[in-house]
Amino acid sequence: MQIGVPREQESNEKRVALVPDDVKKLVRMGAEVCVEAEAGRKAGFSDDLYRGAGAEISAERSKLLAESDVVLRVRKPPEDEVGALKKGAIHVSFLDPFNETALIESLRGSGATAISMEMIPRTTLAQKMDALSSQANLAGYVMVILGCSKLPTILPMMMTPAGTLKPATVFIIGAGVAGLQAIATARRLGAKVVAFDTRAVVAEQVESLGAKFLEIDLGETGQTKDGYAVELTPEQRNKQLEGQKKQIAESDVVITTAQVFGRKPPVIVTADMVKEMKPGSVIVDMAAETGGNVEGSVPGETIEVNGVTIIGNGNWTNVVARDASVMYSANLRNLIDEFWNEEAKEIALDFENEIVSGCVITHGGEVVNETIKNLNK
Amino acid sequence: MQIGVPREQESNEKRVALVPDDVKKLVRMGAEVCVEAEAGRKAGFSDDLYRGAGAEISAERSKLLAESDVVLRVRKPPEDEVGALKKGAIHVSFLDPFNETALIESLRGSGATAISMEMIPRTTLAQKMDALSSQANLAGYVMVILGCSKLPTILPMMMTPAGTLKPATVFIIGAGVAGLQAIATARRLGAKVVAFDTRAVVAEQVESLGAKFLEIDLGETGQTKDGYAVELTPEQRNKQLEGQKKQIAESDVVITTAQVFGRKPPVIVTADMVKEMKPGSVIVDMAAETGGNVEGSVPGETIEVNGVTIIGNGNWTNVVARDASVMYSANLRNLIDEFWNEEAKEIALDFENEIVSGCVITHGGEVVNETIKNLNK
Amino acid sequence: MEIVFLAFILILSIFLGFELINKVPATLHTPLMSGSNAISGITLIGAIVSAGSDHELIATILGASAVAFASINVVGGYLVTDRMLGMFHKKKLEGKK
Amino acid sequence: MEIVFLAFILILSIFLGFELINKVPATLHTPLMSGSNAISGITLIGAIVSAGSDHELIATILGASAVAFASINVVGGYLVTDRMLGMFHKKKLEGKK
Amino acid sequence: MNAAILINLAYIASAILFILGLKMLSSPETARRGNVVSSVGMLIAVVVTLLNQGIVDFTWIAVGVIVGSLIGVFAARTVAMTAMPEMVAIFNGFGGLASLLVGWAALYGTDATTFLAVTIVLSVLIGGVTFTGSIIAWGKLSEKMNSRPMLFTGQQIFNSILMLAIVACGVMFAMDPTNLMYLYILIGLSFVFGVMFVIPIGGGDMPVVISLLNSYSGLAACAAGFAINNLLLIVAGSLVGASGIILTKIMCKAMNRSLTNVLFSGFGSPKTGTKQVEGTVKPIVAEDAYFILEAASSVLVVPGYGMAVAQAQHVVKELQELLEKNGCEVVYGVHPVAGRMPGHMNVLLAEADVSYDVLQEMDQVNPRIDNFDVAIVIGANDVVNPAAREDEGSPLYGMPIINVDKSRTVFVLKRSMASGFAGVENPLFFKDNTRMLFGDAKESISALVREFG
Amino acid sequence: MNAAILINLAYIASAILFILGLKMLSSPETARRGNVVSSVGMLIAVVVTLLNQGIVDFTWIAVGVIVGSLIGVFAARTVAMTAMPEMVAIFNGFGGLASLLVGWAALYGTDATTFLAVTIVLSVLIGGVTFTGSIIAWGKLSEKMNSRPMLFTGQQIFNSILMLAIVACGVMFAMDPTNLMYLYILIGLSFVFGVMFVIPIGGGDMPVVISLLNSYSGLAACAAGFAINNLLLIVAGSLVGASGIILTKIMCKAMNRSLTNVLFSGFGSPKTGTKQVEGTVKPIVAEDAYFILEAASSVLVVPGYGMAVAQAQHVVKELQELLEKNGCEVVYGVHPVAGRMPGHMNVLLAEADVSYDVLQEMDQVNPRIDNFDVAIVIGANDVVNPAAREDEGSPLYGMPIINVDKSRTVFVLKRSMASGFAGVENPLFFKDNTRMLFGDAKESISALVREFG
Ligand SMILES: NC(=O)c1ccc[n+]([C@@H]2O[C@H](COP(=O)([O-])OP(=O)(O)OC[C@H]3O[C@@H](n4cnc5c(N)ncnc54)[C@H](OP(=O)(O)O)[C@@H]3O)[C@@H](O)[C@H]2O)c1
Ligand SMILES: NC(=O)c1ccc[n+]([C@@H]2O[C@H](COP(=O)([O-])OP(=O)(O)OC[C@H]3O[C@@H](n4cnc5c(N)ncnc54)[C@H](OP(=O)(O)O)[C@@H]3O)[C@@H](O)[C@H]2O)c1
Ligand SMILES: NC(=O)c1ccc[n+]([C@@H]2O[C@H](COP(=O)([O-])OP(=O)(O)OC[C@H]3O[C@@H](n4cnc5c(N)ncnc54)[C@H](O)[C@@H]3O)[C@@H](O)[C@H]2O)c1
Ligand SMILES: NC(=O)c1ccc[n+]([C@@H]2O[C@H](COP(=O)([O-])OP(=O)(O)OC[C@H]3O[C@@H](n4cnc5c(N)ncnc54)[C@H](O)[C@@H]3O)[C@@H](O)[C@H]2O)c1
Repeated sequence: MQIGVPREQESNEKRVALVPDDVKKLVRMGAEVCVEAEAGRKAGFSDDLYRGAGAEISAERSKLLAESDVVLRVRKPPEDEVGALKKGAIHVSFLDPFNETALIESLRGSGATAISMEMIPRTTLAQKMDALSSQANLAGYVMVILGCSKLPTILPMMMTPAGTLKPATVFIIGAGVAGLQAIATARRLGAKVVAFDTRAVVAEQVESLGAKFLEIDLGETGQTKDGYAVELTPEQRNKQLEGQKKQIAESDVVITTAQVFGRKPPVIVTADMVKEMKPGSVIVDMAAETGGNVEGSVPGETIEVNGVTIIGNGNWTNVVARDASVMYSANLRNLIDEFWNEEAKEIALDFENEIVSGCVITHGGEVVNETIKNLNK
Repeated sequence: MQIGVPREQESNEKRVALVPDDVKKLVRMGAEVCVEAEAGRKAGFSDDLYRGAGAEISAERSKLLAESDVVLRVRKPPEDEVGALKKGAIHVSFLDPFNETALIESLRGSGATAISMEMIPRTTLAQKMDALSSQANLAGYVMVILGCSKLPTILPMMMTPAGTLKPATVFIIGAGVAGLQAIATARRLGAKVVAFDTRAVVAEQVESLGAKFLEIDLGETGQTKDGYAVELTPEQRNKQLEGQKKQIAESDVVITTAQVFGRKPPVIVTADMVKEMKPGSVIVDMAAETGGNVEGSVPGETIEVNGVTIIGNGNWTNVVARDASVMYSANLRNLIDEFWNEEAKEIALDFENEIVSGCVITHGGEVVNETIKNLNK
Repeated sequence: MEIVFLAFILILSIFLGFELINKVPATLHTPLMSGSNAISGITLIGAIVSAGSDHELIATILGASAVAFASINVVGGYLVTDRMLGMFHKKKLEGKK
Repeated sequence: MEIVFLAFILILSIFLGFELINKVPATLHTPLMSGSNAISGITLIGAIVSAGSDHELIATILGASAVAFASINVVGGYLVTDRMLGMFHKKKLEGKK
Repeated sequence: MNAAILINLAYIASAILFILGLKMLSSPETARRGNVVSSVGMLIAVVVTLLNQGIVDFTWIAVGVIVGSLIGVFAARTVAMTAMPEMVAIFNGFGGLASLLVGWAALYGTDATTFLAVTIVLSVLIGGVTFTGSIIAWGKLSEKMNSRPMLFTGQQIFNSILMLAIVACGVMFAMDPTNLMYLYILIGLSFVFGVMFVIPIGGGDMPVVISLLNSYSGLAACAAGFAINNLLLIVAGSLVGASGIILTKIMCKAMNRSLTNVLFSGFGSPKTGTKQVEGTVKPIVAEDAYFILEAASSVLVVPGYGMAVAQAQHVVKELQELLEKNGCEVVYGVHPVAGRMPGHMNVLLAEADVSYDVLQEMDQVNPRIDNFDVAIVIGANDVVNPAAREDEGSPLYGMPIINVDKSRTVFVLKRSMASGFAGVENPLFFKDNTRMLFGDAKESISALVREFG
Repeated sequence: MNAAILINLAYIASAILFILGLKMLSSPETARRGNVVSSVGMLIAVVVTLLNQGIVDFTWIAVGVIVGSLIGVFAARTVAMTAMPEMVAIFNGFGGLASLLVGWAALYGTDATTFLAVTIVLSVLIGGVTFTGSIIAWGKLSEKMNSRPMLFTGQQIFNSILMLAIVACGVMFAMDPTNLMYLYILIGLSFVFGVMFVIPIGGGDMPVVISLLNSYSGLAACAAGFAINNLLLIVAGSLVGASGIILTKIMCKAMNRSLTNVLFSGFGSPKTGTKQVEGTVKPIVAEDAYFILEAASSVLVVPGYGMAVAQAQHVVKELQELLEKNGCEVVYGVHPVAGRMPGHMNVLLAEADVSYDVLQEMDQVNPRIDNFDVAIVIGANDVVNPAAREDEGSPLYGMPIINVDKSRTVFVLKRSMASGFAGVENPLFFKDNTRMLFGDAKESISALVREFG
């Protein structure tokens, strides 16, 4: 069975779907791995490393796509490459299935088995395949590093002969995986960290990292069985905005990571609030590229508004492309490993399995995923 | 007595010599403070803030220079402005007196009392005025933040469902004030930190921050009474290079802060060593602008050599311009405070005082500083 | 032989006394002092015997006053100790989260 | 009355015994056991009296064998304990930095 | 009378020395001196005893002392370091035997009152049990005998009859102390009883048994003291008796066993082989946990989300250092999903400055897990849930876990029996080798730290 | 005789209850129950004593008990919470007086042997001292008297003569117990001695004195026990005597004083007013330091470079938490130049997760420095060097320092007397209120932490 790894096409994508270490493991399991030339260069993995790990290097992208039984990528496939897939191939990547209706449709049409890495269920068992977590985790780290490289002050407190520098206050909105890692990183650097999330269970987690949880009484807020947040009512949203106002004005760095699974991220920092902030403050909007948590943030750019820097770069994990690739690749390898048939040396998806039924979107010309099916209705 | 604060002229200089808080204190002591318009803008201090603190804002630079009894700056004065000083004025700034022979000469000629902030003695008593320390300290922090924003991996160790990410190794050469703060910051972020310095006393200090000291037997190395390093013999230098080789090759980030007071910084990372480093590694050369500790570093720029990023930006403290200004300003205020004559409400320098004799370079048309005088012979 | 017995008993009691008190928190210093002070009122039983026996009158008088004084010590001592500890107890309970 | 004295002494000794041993590190378990075992050989002095007194022969024989056995216990016990502790001491010294 | 008083005053001095000696013996710095102090006490006692006016003939004494001392010196000098515990056992047995003989000999020379007879019965009985019990213990330890628990059918009935017989003989003798018949039978029965007492106990538990027998031999000496009316015997004997019991308790704790369990577990045990059934939850307090940790030579720490909630990382580090100073190896086993975000444990442990060298991944610790004396699970739950390995129905089934249940002893530090993130019951808590240290993890560990005094 | 034995067996029971009661009294959880246990012991003792066959007339007993109890109940019930210590003092005095009376009464009824006479002398003497001593202590505490140390010229000579006289009277009476004259004089002298003993001691030290007198009253009861041949008095009295001494020692430690210093410091003190001279270095061990910290209600921690070298930040945090749990306020005073780089202390304290709220700058702590019970200087030296304030010749002169020398007690934790970065001798180490806790800072603090058991 051949596993193919095409080079990512987006110019700002440095990651690669499979790293040499995992190539080695897959080859040992009995797979053939074919990697497009230069696929790993930007992440710091040369073709030689892949060759050394037992992969074949192919310069012909279309051949690679046409011959592989399994195709592994980071980003969703360009629509024009869907047709190039081998019949019945398994295609694994991020897909954004809630929004990419057209893409899903063409994948369905092509007869490929499309696995969406976003849709891996959030169970303890599936955690090793959960790429959303692994990438969000790194993003949390990166956002803090970028944020504090733009700040005109330092994060930690310092009592020095030339006076005492107060610790910077970092306010993190949304304490999911990315938010928690951001909390941890900012705390490591000595900042005073305050965090908020709509899910009440998170308060304990925030405190378990030594940070303070901002209490805002929103009334009943929900959480899906996968641990995702439920969208707020307009009333609750107003309460939240009101409750955060003061904290945002007092903060030196605000990092927003709020997401509602399957929907556009909520706007939680308004232009008014930005205006209230001290000049020199920094806002990092994790969601800038998918709609933005911050009013006025520009996708892909770092801008200044009234002296406040708003970082909307997106693409966070590409800053630490090597580690991000290592983790994504491990997620994919764990996925393959989990469903590997040792006899046949191939992937055998068991559609009874909760993980499979969760993450496979199309199969055999049908949209098989319940959530996505219902979405289209 | 009027204290004047002209706006810094260099385009990449964001700091300001006096911040509003200290203006307030000086005014309370009985001084008049005059600040050039926009002087603090880049550091985040508006003219209004200065006004509120009791300063006069002046748009006419030449008038300000001509009327002030004391002029405070960050950078050395442009030679053409030396003549504009009031007769007998005290001029306080960094001066780089070891290299700026011409500037010193014109300062001497102008009859001004020129104080060089580099020359504040390193005694416990004078520490509050020691701007070299206060700025180096911030530079140490900044270098780590910049270094790790360029690194394709994260600094801390992470044991995650998608595998274990090893901690990055940070090697810090030169553990003076900047080096120690760099150690502390890198350690905070969870890196494995190794440090080296030619002064043996430093080993304990490195370990007091929880980092490892690289033992290289250089034989006898010295230290001046101010705690500065003495230049190595060529033989010792070779030993050092030899001893660091392996550590540099193994490190993900190398930060060099080695200085020898009054001389060109030693080259301690050679082009060969750079070649041995893993692609993706990062080197931060603190001294790039004054000669460089790293062979191939370009002053003021971040370049890539064989996949290794070499950061030679310089101007480190400008990244955290606000805090840097606050500290520099506190140093200056402490200096003024120390020699303030409460009756006359003016500065009264006592040339018997060790601090004064250390930091005053020219006075009454003479070069009075012993070190600098001897230099010229 | 009796003296030997007595000596043994004395020595053993003293050692036991030394061993019994180990590390007492500051808040307990006064109650412990007061409580053991009450125990030292044990002299009461000696006083009772003196006061009740048919020796000279003076012995009886001495005994009777001894009984009175010792009773003050014993009764007052135990009660005061209990009051102190009651107070302490309440404070402790409040102090606990 | 003697029984009273004896009872007091017994009770006090037992309490004292309980109080004496507090928290013993694992390495000391065996030496402490061995050392207190040697003390229990105190029965030797009873044996000496039996062996030396002029009662029936059988008493003397019993006494003499008791002396022998008790001596083994006492002499052997103290020596073995000392050896163990010596060892331990050395190890500790090495262990310390 | 004057001499008698003098002797007794000297006895007081030796009693004091014994007390001091015992106290010093229980602390590492003073132990060796303590032994010397107590031996000086013994010397004084022996020497002044020779002044006893009842003593008319020193020959036998000399013979006994010389023979005994020679044997003692020889044995103590030549015994291999490793054979010391059994040597102590046999010494102890001789002590018991001596008390038996002294008690017996007390019969001659005075009129036997009931009181005397009772004391004689006690010293003979305890002495006899100590003697043969110690011999068996010695045999098991030195592997002259099979060290496994020895059981036979009817054992319990036999023992009951034996005890009845002993009581009967004792009573008969006490009522008629002139009838030596009962005494002889009693001696025989006590020997048998000593044997029966020790054979059902396994070799590994022998140290505890020896300690207990040591306590008995003290009591035997005490009884003999009553018999011959010697105060020092009473005092020293009961000191040893009482302190021996405490020591036995401490040793039991260090083995994570109760004394009853040690003494009688042999009886009820032929149940091995049946399938693991749900056990019971066994809580433990910090003090007892300390005794086990203090005796451990390798410890695995498995942190989980609860450590983070309790912010216990700093005290954990402190505990690590104390254990290491105590000569114990400490390793952290970090499960990849422990905590609530990737790398959660790393953040905390780095904050507490735990060296990266002692952090190990699941795959590194699992292969050697059965070599850890103790696994301390600090607020982890799902990541150590053996249901993931054993129970196909469990939602966790198939997830690799850290198999702490396979280490010798497991401490689980959590506040309640509540389940973890996955909401799954944890059979680990019910395993035989698991002890639950309930309470906030930070409090629990601080308490442990403070036990290391 | 049978009754006597029964009574004595009951006495044994009450002795056991006293022992248990005392043990329970020394731990917070059990203290209250302990007091009840010991009072039950007392009740048993009193009740069985009434069975004594020597007792022929209960009237006087009843009168005494009723009068005494009423007074006791009344006093104990009405006393203000704040006046309890002096109440204890006065109770204690009555106990001593009772022992004196019992001893005296023992003279009648039997033939006075020398032994009896000696015991009478002791009980009268100790009882008398306890009595008047306690009265004075009560007077000082309740401020019925001037609470300052009272001194007069010739005091020491007077006391010496007094003691000689007491010894002489005692000897005379022991030689001729029929001559009551000497007894009366002795009683008078012991009263005087009690007064002389306490007046030179200041009111602040009274608790220690009361504790000591309490121990004495135990000894008086013990002596009375010898006099009237009552075992329970001997046992209970000596228990109280011994445990009282330990308690006194503990209380002295908590005040950072030695007992001698408490008792006799009044004598040598009129030196106040002369200029501060170099004192001596006073080392302290962790155990003693614990007693002081345990009793402190506000503590200032001043970290320096040595804390960094020792990497003691984590244990410092742990100590902070223990102190706080003990109801003590803890503040960190961070000097701007402490350590070897700007913000050195911040890095470490943040690592140990010390909250920013408890970090204070030099200028914040100095104004309130004399309100700190204890300042713990952890490996700092130059930044707390009072020479910077006092000694114009010092290279540090003029640098603002943290004035720890002005707090009540200072602990300096360092390894030696070595100087710091500036190479300057530190007079702080020689100040009266300074104690040096030598050793690696981490070890020292760990030891302190472990003392909090
Ligand atoms: N690593 C990740 O990225 C991530 C993200 C999200 C979810 N998860 C999930 O989280 C779980 C992690 O496993 P885990 O073993 O670390 O945690 P866990 O299974 O959630 O168990 C934590 C245990 O700690 C105890 N605890 C809580 N507070 C405590 C305190 N103050 N003192 C003592 N004990 C305390 C709780 O029991 P008591 O209440 O009885 O004290 C609880 O059973 C896995 O199921 C994983 O899938 C992981
Ligand atoms: N803050 C800065 O930026 C900076 C930079 C450079 C220099 N300095 C200078 O450094 C000094 C700082 O003052 P400081 O009070 O913090 O330090 P210090 O005056 O240097 O005193 C440190 C003390 O810590 C003790 N020590 C060292 N290791 C120890 C250990 N393991 N355990 C216990 N004690 C230990 C040493 O005494 P023993 O040897 O007896 O243990 C020493 O006296 C000032 O003079 C300052 O000017 C500061
Ligand atoms: N079972 C597992 O092993 C596992 C694995 C990974 C994550 N999880 C859990 O899943 C949960 C979600 O993780 P995620 O990071 O992917 O979530 P996410 O990226 O969907 O959202 C990020 C965070 O934003 C929050 N949020 C939404 N609306 C908000 C608003 N208006 N204001 C503030 N915050 C808002 C959400 O509550 C969430 O915490 C986490 O709690 C995590 O613990 C579980
Ligand atoms: N007394 C005070 O209060 C005070 C104040 C500030 C600094 N100091 C001391 O002064 C000393 C110097 O501080 P600095 O940071 O300004 O020094 P610096 O900037 O002159 O030099 C930086 C470091 O580079 C090191 N170095 C020189 N040549 C080297 C080589 N070939 N290889 C490796 N390292 C080399 C030096 O030893 C020094 O530690 C420090 O030890 C500091 O503690 C004292």
